[in-house]
Amino acid sequence: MSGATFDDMRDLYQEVILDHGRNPRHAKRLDDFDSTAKGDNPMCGDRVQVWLKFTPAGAIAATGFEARGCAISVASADLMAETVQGRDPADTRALFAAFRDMARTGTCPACDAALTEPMERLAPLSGVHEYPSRVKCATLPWHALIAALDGTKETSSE
Amino acid sequence: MSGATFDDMRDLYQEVILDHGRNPRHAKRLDDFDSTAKGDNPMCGDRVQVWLKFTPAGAIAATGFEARGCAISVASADLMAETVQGRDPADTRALFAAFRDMARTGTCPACDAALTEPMERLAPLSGVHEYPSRVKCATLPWHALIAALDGTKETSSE
Amino acid sequence: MNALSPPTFDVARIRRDFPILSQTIRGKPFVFLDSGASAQKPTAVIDAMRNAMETQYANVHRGLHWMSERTTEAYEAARDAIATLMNASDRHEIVITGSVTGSFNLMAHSFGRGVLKPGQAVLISAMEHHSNIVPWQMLRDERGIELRVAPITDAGELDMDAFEALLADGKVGLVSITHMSNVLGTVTPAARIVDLAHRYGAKVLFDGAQAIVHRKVDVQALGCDFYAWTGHKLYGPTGIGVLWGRRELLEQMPPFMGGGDMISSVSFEKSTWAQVPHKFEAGTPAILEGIGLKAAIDYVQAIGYDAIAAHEASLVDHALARLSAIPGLTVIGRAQDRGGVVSFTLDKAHSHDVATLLDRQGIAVRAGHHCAEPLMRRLGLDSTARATFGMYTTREEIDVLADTLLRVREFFSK
Amino acid sequence: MNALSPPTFDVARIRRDFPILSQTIRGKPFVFLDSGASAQKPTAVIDAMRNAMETQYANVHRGLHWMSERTTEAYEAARDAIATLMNASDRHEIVITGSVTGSFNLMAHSFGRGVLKPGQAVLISAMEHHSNIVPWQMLRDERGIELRVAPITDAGELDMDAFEALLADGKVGLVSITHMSNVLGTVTPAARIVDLAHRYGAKVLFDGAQAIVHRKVDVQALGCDFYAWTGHKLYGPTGIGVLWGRRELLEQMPPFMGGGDMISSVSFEKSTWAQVPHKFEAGTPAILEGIGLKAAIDYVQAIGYDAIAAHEASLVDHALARLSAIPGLTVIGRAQDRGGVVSFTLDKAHSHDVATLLDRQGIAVRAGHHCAEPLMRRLGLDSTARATFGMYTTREEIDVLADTLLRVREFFSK
Ligand SMILES: Cc1ncc(COP(=O)(O)O)c(C=O)c1O
Ligand SMILES: Cc1ncc(COP(=O)(O)O)c(C=O)c1O
Repeated sequence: MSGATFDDMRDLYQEVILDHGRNPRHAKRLDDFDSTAKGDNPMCGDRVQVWLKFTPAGAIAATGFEARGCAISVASADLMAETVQGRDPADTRALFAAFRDMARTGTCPACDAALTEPMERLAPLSGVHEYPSRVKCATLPWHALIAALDGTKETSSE
Repeated sequence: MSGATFDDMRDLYQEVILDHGRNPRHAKRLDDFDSTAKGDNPMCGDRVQVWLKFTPAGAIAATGFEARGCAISVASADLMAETVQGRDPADTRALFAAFRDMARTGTCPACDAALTEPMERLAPLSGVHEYPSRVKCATLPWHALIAALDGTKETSSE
Repeated sequence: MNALSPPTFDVARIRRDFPILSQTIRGKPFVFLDSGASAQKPTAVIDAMRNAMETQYANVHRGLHWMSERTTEAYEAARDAIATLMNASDRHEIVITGSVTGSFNLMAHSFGRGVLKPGQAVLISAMEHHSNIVPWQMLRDERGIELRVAPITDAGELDMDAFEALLADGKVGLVSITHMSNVLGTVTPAARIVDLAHRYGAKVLFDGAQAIVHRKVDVQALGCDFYAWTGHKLYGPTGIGVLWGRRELLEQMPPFMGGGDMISSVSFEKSTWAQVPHKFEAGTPAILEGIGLKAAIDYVQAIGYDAIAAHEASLVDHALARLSAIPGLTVIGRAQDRGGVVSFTLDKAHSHDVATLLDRQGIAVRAGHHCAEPLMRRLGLDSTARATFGMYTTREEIDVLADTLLRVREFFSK
Repeated sequence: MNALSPPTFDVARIRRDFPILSQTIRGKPFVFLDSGASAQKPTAVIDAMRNAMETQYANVHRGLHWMSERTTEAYEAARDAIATLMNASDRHEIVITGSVTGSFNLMAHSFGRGVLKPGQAVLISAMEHHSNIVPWQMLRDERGIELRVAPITDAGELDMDAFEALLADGKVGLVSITHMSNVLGTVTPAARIVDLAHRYGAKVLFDGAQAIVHRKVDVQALGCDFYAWTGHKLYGPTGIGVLWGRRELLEQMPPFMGGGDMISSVSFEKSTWAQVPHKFEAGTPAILEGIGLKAAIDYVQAIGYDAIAAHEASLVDHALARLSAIPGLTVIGRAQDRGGVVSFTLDKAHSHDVATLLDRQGIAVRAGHHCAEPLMRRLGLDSTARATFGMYTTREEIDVLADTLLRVREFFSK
């Protein structure tokens, strides 16, 4: 078993993921928030809660989260929090749709110019499409985020 | 398809079986009886009832039956009624055990001299062993007979 | 060979896909006319199951590793194939069970005990298979839900006036009725049944165990609420059955069996259920059977229901013509709309003797009550002999059956 | 290769009987350490099922023709093989179900609703699989039968004092408990459990899903009342499970599912049930699965439980030694008596990440709650990674696992 074998893993566990997984920047409960929702993946035990603060215009001013789960889900939550900053709900939903496509297929057929920049930030997670059972780890925080936008309190990705 | 093909069937449907199946001699309810029992094969719908009259010494004086079923079960009931005539219960049980062996295997390992004569009468039914699902057709009347000897009212061969 | 079958339907080619058909039985070519009890399996099914066990197998759903993921995909592809086969609008409406009997028991427990209320009634017909009778009897005896039985006509068709009358008081919560009788071959008028039932507020569950083998089942076109069938009669493996139900109804129903895979979370105090259909699928599912059933469905779809139905219709016509010409033979069931099932009795011979004599000539038919005792009683019979046809059945096999039956009758008439 | 295994145990030869093991996964040799979820199938099983479908198949029990009779014999031979395997005194004590989950649900319905009385209790343990929890919860919530949970020690063994205390009031009618934990590997002290339970008037049902894979199960020696297991973990097909029960108890129990084959006679007013075990076997059974399971049992018996148990014991010793030496790795469960299951956590990596990294190297382990959420909670964990061994597992595979885990830890420690 040569050291090289672990380079194979970099398709999924890129440096940025390991880093955000280990040291998430947004992994905190917001004391001052407008909406919050929980997400639960009962199949694997991953759990996440997301808090949102909106600007007066209704865009996302701040995102905080608490996650119990694997490196993929924590990194995904953290990259998500970073990327949705300043976006309005419609944009955020479009971004989620694009992200979900990427997580499932490795590509983003619907990505237009507006999505190029944010999707580049999320691109390190694209490797997850090779591991279908891990796709939900990456999308779970997004489900919670959308639930918070919708005003739904709980969501589950089974 | 030549006429010869039906000679194959003679292994099971010997002339004596066709004859007893068509014109059973003992197919009647006894008006004067000491014991009766019903037998039921729910899997195929065969039904038989047996009536017994005993001698003062306890041997079988007369047997009558009513059967709803196939040629094998009717012929078996009729041959049984003929063969058990005059036998005491212990003999009859021994005969049943030997008959059941023959119906299942085609041979009668336990047949001693005392059983030679009655088993020869029942031998036309030995072909049934080649058709396992039909074995119960042949043994059902015997189950009813033994139940009548035992004083049990109903029996079922499943 | 068969003028009525479409030219593309080549029964000789199909037979080559079923290795078992080239056997000899008791020294005679195997004439298998018992597909209604269980159908034979094409090489495609045999290979799919073998191939899974040889190259791609692990437990499904919870595995994070490659083998588990691939096996999950292969197994879940069965659900998609079933949904497409039945034209379900949503793959989550496909519940995989152990057999159609399992589907009926699920319905009796989950819909019967969870949705129906005491005082309501379940309406079945006089020509049901035991698996669509006994679960409802058990429900009746346990929960005080009435069991009503719609009569049939002497031709073996559902008596539609009586059927409507039994619905009239609005107490019937569920009509559970065969889509095709396994004894009479009768195809029931599904659209009218659904229409009447819905008019009086009842849901409709069809027993499609026989029907789906012989014709295209489109649950959206039928308009019914539930539809159940079993894999082994559709050229698939044993150990797998199907229940399709409308999603909103499935969601109202409590689970039937408890265990792994059907839960969302478990604590000793309280457990919560997974979403449909998993709520109804406790434990390790029939993985290999799902893979086999998918192959069977693909095979049936490749041949096409139109071709299969036309071929079988021509077989039935031929069988009815040939058998009716046999003196002393009575065909049981004379419905207008019928599938590839022909039951009959012979005046001089009990049906068990008939079956054994046929078997001696290599011809497999079934004899007995066909798990439909109440129907037998209605017909005044203890048993019938029954020949049932599959897509691989030939006109020549029916000729062999008819010729042999003539001789059987002769044999018993002497 | 393995000094502790008996010399007759040739793992290389055994591996040749399992074609799937020679696959490569993501370009690496396949190291399958997930047999506890479902085992791979030997050629003997694959061939038995294929052979049945190619040469000898029809529906069973009611057919009067040759194919049906031969298939019935082949299927019923599975019941004999199961009876012999478990040393049951009577083949009628073997009930064939769809899975061990099916067996538990049968017990919860039939024994739980038919024999237990409200006010009585069922006693399980803190280390049960969901399939031995949820059916009892459903029974509790529906019928007011109490559910008691015997705690485990920190080593992962049953707390026998607490177990006895929970029996003491005599209300427990059934102890339903694992014979071997699928998470901790713990083998429970069956003889003492039976002894105590019987002393306080409770019957005992063992969940043998894991145990019977690893050691000889003799129900007469164990003295228990019921024993349940599942075919796919014993190298057999999916879609089939087993419930053994004492005949006099099975006879007291009402049927669970209704349908064909489980009846003695049916009328709309009243049906009567077949004798055991058929009373519990509604509908067309898992025919092909029975034939496959029989082949699996024959295969296991030919290798011999002594040899299998010795081989697996040496694998467990080796695994515990190698894994314990990995810094930051915690083995979960330290029972004295244990089988071929090793769960663990790594300090720097979540078990899902561990499983994915191992998978990338061709190593299949399971990660999650293993359908034992309450046990996870007891252990203060969300999930573990779990390596499980079959008769085909090698010492070298465990070395590959340990070496790779060292690298995984390194990878996540940077
Ligand atoms: C101890 C134990 N009990 C029960 C089960 C459930 O088995 P199945 O899913 O085959 O019903 C399993 C395996 O998943 C198990 O390991
Ligand atoms: C109409 C009908 N319903 C139900 C069944 C029961 O099917 P299974 O035994 O596969 O559960 C059958 C076949 O036996 C059938 O023909």
